Amino acid sequence: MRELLWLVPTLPLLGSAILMLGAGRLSTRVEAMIGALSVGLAAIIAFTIAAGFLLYAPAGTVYEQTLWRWLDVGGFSAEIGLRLDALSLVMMLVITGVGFFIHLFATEFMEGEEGYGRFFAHLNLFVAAMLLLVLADDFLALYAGWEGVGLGSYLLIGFWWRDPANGLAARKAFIVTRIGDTALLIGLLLIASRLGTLDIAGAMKNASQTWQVGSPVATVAAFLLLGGAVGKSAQLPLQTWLPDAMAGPTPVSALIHAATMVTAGVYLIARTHALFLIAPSAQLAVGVVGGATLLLAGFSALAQNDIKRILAYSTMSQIGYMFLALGVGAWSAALFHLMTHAFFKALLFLSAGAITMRIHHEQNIFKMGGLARRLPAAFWSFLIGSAALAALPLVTAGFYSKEAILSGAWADGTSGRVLWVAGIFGAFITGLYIFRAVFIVFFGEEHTHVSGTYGWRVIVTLTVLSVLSVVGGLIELPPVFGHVTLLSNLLAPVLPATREVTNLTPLLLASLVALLGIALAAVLYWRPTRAPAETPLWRFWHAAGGFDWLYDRLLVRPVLWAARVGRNDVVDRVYDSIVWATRVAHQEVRRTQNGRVRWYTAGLAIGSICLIAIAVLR
Amino acid sequence: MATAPLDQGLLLAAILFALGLAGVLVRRNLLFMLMSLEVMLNAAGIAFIVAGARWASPDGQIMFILVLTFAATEVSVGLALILLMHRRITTLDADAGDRLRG
Amino acid sequence: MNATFEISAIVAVLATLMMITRPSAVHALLYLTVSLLAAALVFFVLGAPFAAALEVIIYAGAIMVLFVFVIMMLNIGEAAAAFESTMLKPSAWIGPSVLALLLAIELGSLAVTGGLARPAGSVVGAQAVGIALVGPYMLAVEIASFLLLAGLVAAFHLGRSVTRGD
Amino acid sequence: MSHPHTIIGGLLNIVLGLAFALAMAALLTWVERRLLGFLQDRYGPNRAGPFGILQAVADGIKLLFKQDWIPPFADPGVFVLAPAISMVTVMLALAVIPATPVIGIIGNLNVGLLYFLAMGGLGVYSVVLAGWASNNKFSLLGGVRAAAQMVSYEVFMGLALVGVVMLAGSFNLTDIVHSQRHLWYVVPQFVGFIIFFLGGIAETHRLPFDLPEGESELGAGFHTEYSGMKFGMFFIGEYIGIMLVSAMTTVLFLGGWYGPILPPFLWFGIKTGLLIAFFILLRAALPRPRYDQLMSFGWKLLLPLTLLNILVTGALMLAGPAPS
Repeated sequence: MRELLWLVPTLPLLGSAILMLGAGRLSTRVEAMIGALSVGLAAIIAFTIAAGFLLYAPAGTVYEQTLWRWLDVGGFSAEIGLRLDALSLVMMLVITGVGFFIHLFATEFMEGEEGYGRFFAHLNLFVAAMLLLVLADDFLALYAGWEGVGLGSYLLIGFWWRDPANGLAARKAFIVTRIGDTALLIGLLLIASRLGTLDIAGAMKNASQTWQVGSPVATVAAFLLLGGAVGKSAQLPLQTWLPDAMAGPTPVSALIHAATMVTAGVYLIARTHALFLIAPSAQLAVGVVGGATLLLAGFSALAQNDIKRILAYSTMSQIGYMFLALGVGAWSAALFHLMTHAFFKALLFLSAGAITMRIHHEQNIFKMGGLARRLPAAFWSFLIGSAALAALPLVTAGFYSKEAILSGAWADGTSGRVLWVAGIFGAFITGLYIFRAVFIVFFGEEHTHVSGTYGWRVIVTLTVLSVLSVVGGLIELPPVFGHVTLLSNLLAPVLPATREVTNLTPLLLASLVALLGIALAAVLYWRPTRAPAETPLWRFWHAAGGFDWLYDRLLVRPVLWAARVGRNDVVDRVYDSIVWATRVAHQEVRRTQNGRVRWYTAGLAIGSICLIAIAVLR
Repeated sequence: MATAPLDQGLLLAAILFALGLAGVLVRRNLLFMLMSLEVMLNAAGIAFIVAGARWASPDGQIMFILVLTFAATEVSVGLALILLMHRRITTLDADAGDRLRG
Repeated sequence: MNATFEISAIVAVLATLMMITRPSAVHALLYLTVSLLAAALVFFVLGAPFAAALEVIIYAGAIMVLFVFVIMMLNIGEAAAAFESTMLKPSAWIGPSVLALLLAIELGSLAVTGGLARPAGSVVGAQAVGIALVGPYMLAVEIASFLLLAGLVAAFHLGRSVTRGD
Repeated sequence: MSHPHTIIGGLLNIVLGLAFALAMAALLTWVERRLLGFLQDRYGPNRAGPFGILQAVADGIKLLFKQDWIPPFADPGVFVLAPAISMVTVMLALAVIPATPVIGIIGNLNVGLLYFLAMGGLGVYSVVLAGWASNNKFSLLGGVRAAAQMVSYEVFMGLALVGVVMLAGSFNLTDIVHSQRHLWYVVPQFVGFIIFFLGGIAETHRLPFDLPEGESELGAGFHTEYSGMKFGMFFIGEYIGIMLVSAMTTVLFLGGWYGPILPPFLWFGIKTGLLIAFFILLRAALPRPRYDQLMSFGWKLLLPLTLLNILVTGALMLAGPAPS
């Protein structure tokens, strides 16, 4: 069964190819079938492989499949291969599983849209690239998948290309992540040139043998990788593209935020954790970035009126938690949160999508109101997702994963305590902003008209994801609740163990702040009236700390100014004169092209006479 | 058979080649140019035969046969082109076909 | 045998000289044929009877007839010859003659100083040529056949479009 | 470099051979007319000498004494050259025919067969140049037809001989005859025999393949403008050509001089004579095809057949022991 691993990324790619080639020739039904089933089949294969993997773990708990040799030059050889270990297994399951349900949802959500087939073609491409990224056994293929993800996100964010704003958003996502990609590429090249291999496992082994802890090269390499991760995962300072990425259709947002793209950075750091372990400063930076981002994004989410932007900032914030976990060495906790986050964030986005598709794509929460009675299915699923996001104690998956992160931070010395404080505060804000949205959207007066009904595909998707959001956390329980460590055990061969925390204080505090946040939201927004006043503080957080403004002043405008000034500089004269000389020479040489065969023959003859003369006289 | 005059053979090839070249350069009629080209090809063939005779190997004659096939192809295509040109611009003057001048 | 060779060589050179100076296409062609026949004799003397026979059969007997055929189809008569002789002004000869002379001197000096002189004289018969042709030169034969096929197709196509243009 | 005796002997050989050939050609003109007479149920020439046998002499004398005239619009040099080529090429080709192991001019030439084909190829010039030099549209049409017809049929003729060469393993005509000691090649190479003979008819532009002349459509074709002995040379060239093709067929397919009881020379003469008679019979019996029929017959039937013949011959030679 493992031999079929190559099919997992290939099937969505194939689906994408068929959809692209068949554009305009296939019926909508067939397009939907191909789009959803290619990922569905990949998911089935992935789960079968996973079952086999868990029951009969391969030797070294790693399964490697070499597909073909890519290049073999002077002792350097790069093979395209797939590598399945616990880490990529978890990622693969999340991507294919959650990805399939998002596809299923999208087949209904996108009905009647122009470019239905194109949408699924790009969606499949996106999933295929992400699968390649997580299954790659060397940096080359990983980078290929990494760029493929960037391409897929660009295509999907700009899907409604008739509105220029969407195209701009797509470009922004592409260019901003490109900065991170460049850093990643440099980092990978540095690793490849210093360690002499592109194989990830080999490179990590070499790294810990070659480099001392805190060695400058390792630190630089780790920081470069962090740059790449920060770009893809929308962390400080490259976070600005994510809110704009909401321009894409809602299933795209769900896919980007839950299963693919933003988790790539987390995966990358987890995959190269050996490098970060010998570069403690870089690891600390990971944690600091995560902590700062989660606070910034949390405050920003409080000041949003668009339901999708609230969710976007919440993603940023939750990825910040994962980074924080990576920074404090709670590796499996980061993966745990990644998984549960995939469930409840997909659920939140899809139920938000389910709401908007019934109210004419209205996304402003202040124009909704009172939808709990009208849309019970969307309400319950959104509520479950919100509860999971806010880490409602005991009953939600998000609680257990977030608790694992916070206790990991608690246990990690002084810097960990500082980050723990940030995390606790973030948890409070999380409860506040998400339940602000819940109360405003679902209670109070109705401001909008509801139309249409849901098909089975929406209901099934929401139900499955709701269940997962509740029970998904039960695979890993803290010591006080029975100490279940299924995920940690699975990940043990791949990731270093997390420190055990038996102290109850962090757990109780985390539960308390989450409840406090929800309670405060209930107090403030139980009876929502109107949109908040635009105080300067509100504007500051609405613009997510003004990073867009800052970057515009700091980078975009100077570059534009330099380009304008440099249009007519001295250097151009040089090139102009080259052009002029070429033109003159062309005029002269062109006389020889007189179209007369005898002339050309004479030229040939003179040339050969000269050449033979050299041979004769020498 | 007596000694084969190899030097003179090559000399003959050189002279014929030069004469063919002169013919190509002087004549403006495509037909004559093609004939002069044949002279040059034949000169090359003679050189091959001489070389084959020098080492008493069949390779020279084989190269000559290949030259012959090439000449046959060249002439058939060339003559077809000449016919076409005669139909289109009613002259065989090579310099009249200079509409592709730069 | 040297006498045969020398006579043939002189005939070849003179006939070629006549060929490039004739205004009439058919006359030039006849001189060219004579030159080829003389070359065939040279081949025979050099111990290449098979090549000599091919020179006559294919070069003189087929390729040159093709020329005659085209000349007859184009019906190049007296007028064309008269026009041709106006183009053959003495001044037109200067440049090409110099070039050709230079080339002849160069090639000739290479030929003479090349030190080829060696008493050869064994005849390489048709059988030897044939065995070499379909043995080590098989690929060359195949490529030559491709060339001929291409030539056939090209000539046919060009000829067709002529008739369609009528 | 050779013994004077052999030089003189060689010259004598050449002169005698050519004289014999010319005499036979002259005789053939009479034979043809008499035979045609028989076949068409009329007399033919029967006045001069016994059975009119001196008619050939009378015709020759008449041709020799006619005015030597060149049309003013013709190209004089080429006009004179053309009939000379006609005669010279066939007579040169005759040189390689081995009538018996000892009779023949240079019967042992090692590329004799190729030499024969080469001379046949050059023979094309006579007809084509005559047609061009006459500067007359009938002649020109005849010349164009001749060029296409003879060049095409030369191909099939040459290819038809490949089977014989493969079986004999030599281009030497004497060797080829020797290798037919037990079995004439007409048996294993029947297809080659037929095609060679057809090609021979086309090469000598005899009826029914006399389209270059085609007197009912082109006047007299390429020799419309010819008269006197220049015409006579075409005439003689054509008859020697008939003899040549017949002799060649005998050598290549009918076992040359081999035969029981009678001396070799006679056997050769009998076989050749019968073939010549067959040539004449064809003239009396068959209509002339249209020009396009002639060409498509050649390229669409004879060419594939010859190639198939070569293929089958080669395959059989590879399969079984070569019948040497």
